[in-house]
Amino acid sequence: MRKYSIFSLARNALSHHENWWQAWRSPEPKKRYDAVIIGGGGHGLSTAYYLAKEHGMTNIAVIEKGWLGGGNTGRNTTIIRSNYLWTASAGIYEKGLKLWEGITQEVNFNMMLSQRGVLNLGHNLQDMRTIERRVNANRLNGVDGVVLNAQQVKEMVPIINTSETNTRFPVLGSSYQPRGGIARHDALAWGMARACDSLGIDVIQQCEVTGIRRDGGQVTGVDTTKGFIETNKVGAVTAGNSGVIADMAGIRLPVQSRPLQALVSEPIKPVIDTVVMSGAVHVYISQSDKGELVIGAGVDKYNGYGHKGSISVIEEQLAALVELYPIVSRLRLLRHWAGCVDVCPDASPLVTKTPVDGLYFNCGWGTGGWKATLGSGWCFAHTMANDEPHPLNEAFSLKRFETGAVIDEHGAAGVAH
Amino acid sequence: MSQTNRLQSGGRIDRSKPLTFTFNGQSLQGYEGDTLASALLANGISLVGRSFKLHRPRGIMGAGAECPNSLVQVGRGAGTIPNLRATQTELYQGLEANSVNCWPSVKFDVNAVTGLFSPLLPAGFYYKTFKWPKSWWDKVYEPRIRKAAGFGKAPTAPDPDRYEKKNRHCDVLVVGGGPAGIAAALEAGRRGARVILCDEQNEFGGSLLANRQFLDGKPGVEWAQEAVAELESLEEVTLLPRTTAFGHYHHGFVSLLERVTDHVGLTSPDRRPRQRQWRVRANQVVLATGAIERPLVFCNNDRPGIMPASAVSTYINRYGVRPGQRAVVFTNNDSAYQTALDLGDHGIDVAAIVDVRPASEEGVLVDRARKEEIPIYSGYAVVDTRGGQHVSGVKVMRLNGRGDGVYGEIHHFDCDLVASSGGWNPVIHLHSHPGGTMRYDESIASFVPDQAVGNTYNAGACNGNFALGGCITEGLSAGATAAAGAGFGSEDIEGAAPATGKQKESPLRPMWRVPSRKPISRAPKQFIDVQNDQTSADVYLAVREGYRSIEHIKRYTAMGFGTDQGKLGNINGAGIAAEALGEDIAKVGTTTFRPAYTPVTMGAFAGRDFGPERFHAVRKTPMHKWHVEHGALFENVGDWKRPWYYPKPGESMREALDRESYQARHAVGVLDASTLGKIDVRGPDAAEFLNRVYTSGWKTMEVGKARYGIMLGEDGMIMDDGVSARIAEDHYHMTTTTGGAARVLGHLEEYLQTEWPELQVYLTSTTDQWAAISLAGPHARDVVEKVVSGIDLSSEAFPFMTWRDGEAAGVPARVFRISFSGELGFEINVQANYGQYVWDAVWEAGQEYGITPYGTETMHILRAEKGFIIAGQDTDGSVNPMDFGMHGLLSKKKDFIGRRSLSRPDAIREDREQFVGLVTVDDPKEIIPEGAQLVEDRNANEAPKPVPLHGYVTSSYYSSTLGHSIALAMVKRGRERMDEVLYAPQADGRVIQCRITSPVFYDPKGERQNV
Amino acid sequence: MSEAIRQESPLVERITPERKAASPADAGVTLRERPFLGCVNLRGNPEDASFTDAVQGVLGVALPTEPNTVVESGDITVFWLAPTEWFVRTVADGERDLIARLEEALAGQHIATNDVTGNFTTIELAGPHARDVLEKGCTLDLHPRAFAPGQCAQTLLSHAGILIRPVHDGQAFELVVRRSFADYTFIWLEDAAVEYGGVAISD
Amino acid sequence: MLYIQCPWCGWRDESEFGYGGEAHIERPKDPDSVSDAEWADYLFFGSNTRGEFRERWVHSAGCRRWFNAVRDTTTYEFKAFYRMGEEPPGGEQ
Repeated sequence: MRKYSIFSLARNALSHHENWWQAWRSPEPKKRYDAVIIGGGGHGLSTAYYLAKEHGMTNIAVIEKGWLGGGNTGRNTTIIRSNYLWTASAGIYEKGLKLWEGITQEVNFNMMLSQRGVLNLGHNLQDMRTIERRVNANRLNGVDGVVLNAQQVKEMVPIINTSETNTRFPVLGSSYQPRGGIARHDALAWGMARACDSLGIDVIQQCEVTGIRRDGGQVTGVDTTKGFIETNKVGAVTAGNSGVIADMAGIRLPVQSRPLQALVSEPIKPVIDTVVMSGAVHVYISQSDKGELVIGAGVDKYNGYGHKGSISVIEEQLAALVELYPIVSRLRLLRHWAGCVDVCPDASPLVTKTPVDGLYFNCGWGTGGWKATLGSGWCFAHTMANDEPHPLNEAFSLKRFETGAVIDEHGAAGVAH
Repeated sequence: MSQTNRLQSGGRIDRSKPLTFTFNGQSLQGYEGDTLASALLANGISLVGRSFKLHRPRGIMGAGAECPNSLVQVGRGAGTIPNLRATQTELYQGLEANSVNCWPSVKFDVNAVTGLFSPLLPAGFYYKTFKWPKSWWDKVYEPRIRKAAGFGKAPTAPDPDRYEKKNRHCDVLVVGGGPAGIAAALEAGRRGARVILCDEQNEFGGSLLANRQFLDGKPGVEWAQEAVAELESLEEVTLLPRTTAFGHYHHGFVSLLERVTDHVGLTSPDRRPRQRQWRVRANQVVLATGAIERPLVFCNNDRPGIMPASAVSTYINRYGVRPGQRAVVFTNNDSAYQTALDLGDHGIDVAAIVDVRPASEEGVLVDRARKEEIPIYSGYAVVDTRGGQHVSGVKVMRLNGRGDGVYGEIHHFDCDLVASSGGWNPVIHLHSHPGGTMRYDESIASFVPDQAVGNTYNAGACNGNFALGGCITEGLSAGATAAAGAGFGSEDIEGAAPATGKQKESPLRPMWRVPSRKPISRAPKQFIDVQNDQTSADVYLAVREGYRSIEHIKRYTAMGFGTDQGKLGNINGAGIAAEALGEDIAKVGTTTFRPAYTPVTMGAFAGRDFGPERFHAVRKTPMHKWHVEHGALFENVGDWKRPWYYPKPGESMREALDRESYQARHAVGVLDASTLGKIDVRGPDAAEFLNRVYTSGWKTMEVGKARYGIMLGEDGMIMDDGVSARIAEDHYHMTTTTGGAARVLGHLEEYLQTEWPELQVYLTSTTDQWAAISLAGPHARDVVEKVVSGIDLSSEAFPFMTWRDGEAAGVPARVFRISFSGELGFEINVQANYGQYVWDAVWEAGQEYGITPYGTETMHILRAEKGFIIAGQDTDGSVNPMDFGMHGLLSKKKDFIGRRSLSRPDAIREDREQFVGLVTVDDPKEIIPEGAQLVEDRNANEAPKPVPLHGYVTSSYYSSTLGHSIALAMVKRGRERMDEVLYAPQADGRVIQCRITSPVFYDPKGERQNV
Repeated sequence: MSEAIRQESPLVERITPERKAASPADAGVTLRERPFLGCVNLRGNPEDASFTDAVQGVLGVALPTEPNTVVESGDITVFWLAPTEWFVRTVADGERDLIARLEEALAGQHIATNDVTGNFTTIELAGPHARDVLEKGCTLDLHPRAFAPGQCAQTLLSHAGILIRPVHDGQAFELVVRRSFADYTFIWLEDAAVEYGGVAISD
Repeated sequence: MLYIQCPWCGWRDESEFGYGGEAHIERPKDPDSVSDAEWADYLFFGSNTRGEFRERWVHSAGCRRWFNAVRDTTTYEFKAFYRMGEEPPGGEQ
């Protein structure tokens, strides 16, 4: 891979940037691959990347029906953290965070990981009990975190309203994960695509999977709009559309596809230097490097693939925002949009084998997949390469819904992300 | 300097109403009817701000929503507003505006040096650098980038203004008050339909306000005014000027923002809201949103003084402003000739009309320009401009036949104004929001609506029809169709269209990027998005690097990410991308149109739904006032306000709790239990129904008795609990937790209606009907005896877990003998309007026994001493009844919701966490923090992670009754591990040693409640 | 019950003599509470004639079976709430007798009656801006063409559920509000009326 | 903001309704007779249709009745509303 650096910039500046090389090829699909990844989002690309890097599989294709990162990767609000309650969750999310911390250098593409810290606010006594419980579990699981009181929250977030009398649900405190933060969504898609390409992986856009072929219980290939591709390993990483892909393979998944909305304000000079999330007052906020306030909350209440939600959800988010940060009232919403996420009943993902040999699913991340992108790809790659889950994702199997060993993260997922 | 560029006459400004305002500290004058932009131009000010990335000089470019520049900070203090577009800011007396994104001043901006490094800052440069040294991104690079980024500043104090909402239904919503919109509103309004006509401008008329076209032989504006007068006379027509339809959602729902007082001052001068959000549910939607002129893209096309031709005409005709002294008009179509004529008619010298079309054209306007002897350069192009902080001249060369190169001698023209036109883009945002499709129309070289969603119709320029006559006819027909769709008349037009002069036009010559003498990458910058300094070279670079999807190009080059959302630049960008990709623009397409059409104040979304009284409902019990008067502090439980505890003056929380629980254990305490959910369950199958929704059996319980029950979700996890009483054979009174009431009723109705419709049961919520006064303590009976009549209160006649009807203080009452404290307990339920009256009577009667009110905190302590759980605190949605040793409550004789899940492997796993008690070992009085995790390793804090977790603390208190702290916890295999020691490592390094005990700390035999 | 026995409205802290006296002169909205009216929730099967006949016998008027309609007869007002549910309102202290007569007439049938007198209070909103105020928090189409006297609806007013109907020939609206939400609703209405000169309290 | 037709109360705003997910999933008559897998299938493994989807809504803020609807989950357009117990349009699938 030819390196990006200030020097390559300078060198190319001399030739008026006419000689920049392609970040990745645009190959036509081969007849056969050792593995096919369906979905060119962050999770799919990093799966392919780790298959090549960690498991030496390079005859791989990543197939994307649209453009790279065009799904939830390109629509999400980029919050990164690993402060989940259950040990199993802490394991996979913390793995993800650790990989985030090294990825910019590893793939020589600036992901703009900004570890500005993440606060999860508590607004009633039970919130605070839950926060104590989660932070204690985090510490003992090797995830950084502390509990802050209202005063400490105010010091960290001067624009927050911590009045006890002038709010409906006063801020009683919060959890704080210093290593949490945000990263640049497009950078992940493009950086990983470039890294995959440099490892010989075919990243194929504008190619939609139309069917999954099986010979009895074994996957034999995928039909696509660019023809049939033979392979014995298929990894589906298609977020909102997992159910559709599952139908093609004749299996069902415990996921429902829901619209998830977000919005940004006009760019303003910095007013908030960290990420603040609130479950009870149901909104979260951060500020992008461009100066936009990036705002979101939970999913819409109905199933939907339409990349559209209901405006009332945006209104509620902004009412909550004004409640918590009165100074935003006169700022202006620039743009709002929606993604389509697939939600598991226990708010935990599926990174799993399926009843079909050679067919694997990585989905159900609901509202919080972004932060886990690399950890998810790393575990999924291991699972596909060895036909065996890694201890870090063993718990996130389909089987858990049969045995009842679900991993209820509704508390930690909170307002999502 | 006083309005040197103001024309002597004309325009829709009121010269009799001068207004004073300041810009960057300089006091200036304008007139009512001005925008900040027109007033600045009238005062000869064209440099307004600096661009986002390179801090290049930015002037007033457009005349409305499309302007990517002219961003200013308006006002100061709590009312200040960042990033307002001067072209959309109506002038008012005392308006104070300042440039943004420049320091120390807009004229001399230090960051303009960025421009020198621009060769190092091509599209996406930040992905390629700032990576070394690693630690510098967070600490050095990013902080600087953030400081430089962003335009204006947020206020530093809460918003002084109010924002209101309005929900409105209508038969026909017409968006856009130009000729087409007015026609549509007339057609529908005359038929009696409920019509809303909204327009973002301060007055209706749209393009007619800014041009000189005639209708029915009179100026278009007059026609518009007469039409509006008629609309005003129609009772069911609502006219909303200064109102922007910013989002078109599903099923005819359209959001509008009405700017109620923005034109009179920074903040609302009176009790009116500053802005109002209209939430319109329209049966039919007519979109008449017009079109936006796109500029031509040529070298150094970003200098102040370079504008779309229509903006130039608007400033002349609508605002009576002379945008320059000497102009060059640069076009690929006929419409800009009108601008040349407008300039000429107002004595502004037009140095040249440069027309990229080779043949001398045949259009009416062209002929007139010829007659006016304006020099026309057909087949020529502007290849570069001169100037520092304002354009001072242009270079013009001859275009080759293909339009992809220039040749011949360079013609120099001095000018301080360049009016350019590359054609017109229909405003299809609102058509696209709900999923309307678009198609590329060769004849106008732009995208027009194709399939609309729902009952939506496009009319006029937004539909690709730019001729005035056609606009009005389309408007009338859209109005007729919409009215008919809503049940008002037929689809035939009833109103007559005004006469318009036919105008012969020649076709435009599509030109996305004007060639220059040098290759794109070496030529001076050709700006597509002037706000973000995004150029055609950036687009070519993106494509060169493999970013081939229009969305990739947009994101990699930041095209259209400005506060204008690319209204001027995006179609040009798509065209240039198509060129770079060697594909057809129709195939390349545009990026998605997303709400909001123009930025919307966030406060207007919030409306009034914030603050202690309105963010959520505040639910109060019948005795709320009494609690306040007696010093209660309150706890939020769901939307309820519940007394938390009642500190006496000078008393600490701990002291108050000790006192309250002591009185409850030794005398009598009184608790307001009114917030518990109550559901009346009645019908022949009531018992069967309870059998199915509770884990235990209910059929055998006799009338007059009550029982504790738990409800599971179908997943086998504990959902809620409560006491239910049998009122009659077919009749139960069910109670739920305070927070769970609504959820439980919903859950029960769901099963009743969807799974078991055959069951004859009626469920009715009676939560608010009953005031519940709960008495606990050895003297509880003494107090009840003094208040309640008609019930034999003896333990024999009225044993534990029964209920009786009687009277309390003369009020019909239902009295339960139940206890959540382990003490002798009675709960008096009366009709809520009598609640305070009976509470007073109880309070009176209890005085001699030292009756003491206690709140939720003491209630929690008392129940914890008894090991009673609180669903939602000791349970977390992942625990089943066996975890709590509630096997006795699991009926074997029948099915119930969740039962099947209890036999799944994980539910019967042996190492599940079980409910136990904990006491501290080292210091018996030390309280383990709730939420503490429990481990076996005393050195867990230091030990390598992860450390195996054995459980956690769900509830923890100091028990004054027992003289030591107590805690309830979930511990792996807990019940087998009595007396084992576990450790609770704290963040501050402390390690609390605890011993596992039974969760029942007090009166294990339960004798006290049975006396 | 003896005279001494005192009922208290959920608006006891809001509708006080002082507040009444302080009613703004130019108030665009007039509010009147009708507290303590006897209220009964009735459940039964409208397809069963023995039920509907018996109820009519007691109420003196046929149950409204058309969704979202109201019938009135003398002191009795009956609101349709759901296919098997009605809200019956009578005079203060009339509820117990009404329930007794209903229970007697319907003995042996699958029905339910509940005294909900304390569960709700009734508010009347009049004045030139009554509808404007309600439109701020209610998504129902309140236009007379769509919502005329004789109709009623259960819906939301901001965060509170309400039962609403036009009264006095559509000149005013009647809101039946749950007791625990009444205080919140009053505060909400007062706030919503600010731009119209506030709320005047009348008897 | 969806506009939803309650079979009893008529057209009302989305805010008055609760969502109940996929329709026509029947609770096993005798849960003991089904395997863990079948039970899991009933509990969690609903279909997640892209396109016309039969789903349940409840008019929570109105008449509190549950009912069914057919909605296209890509356009959100409602194709039909019908009461509990009524045949879905197009009959069984």
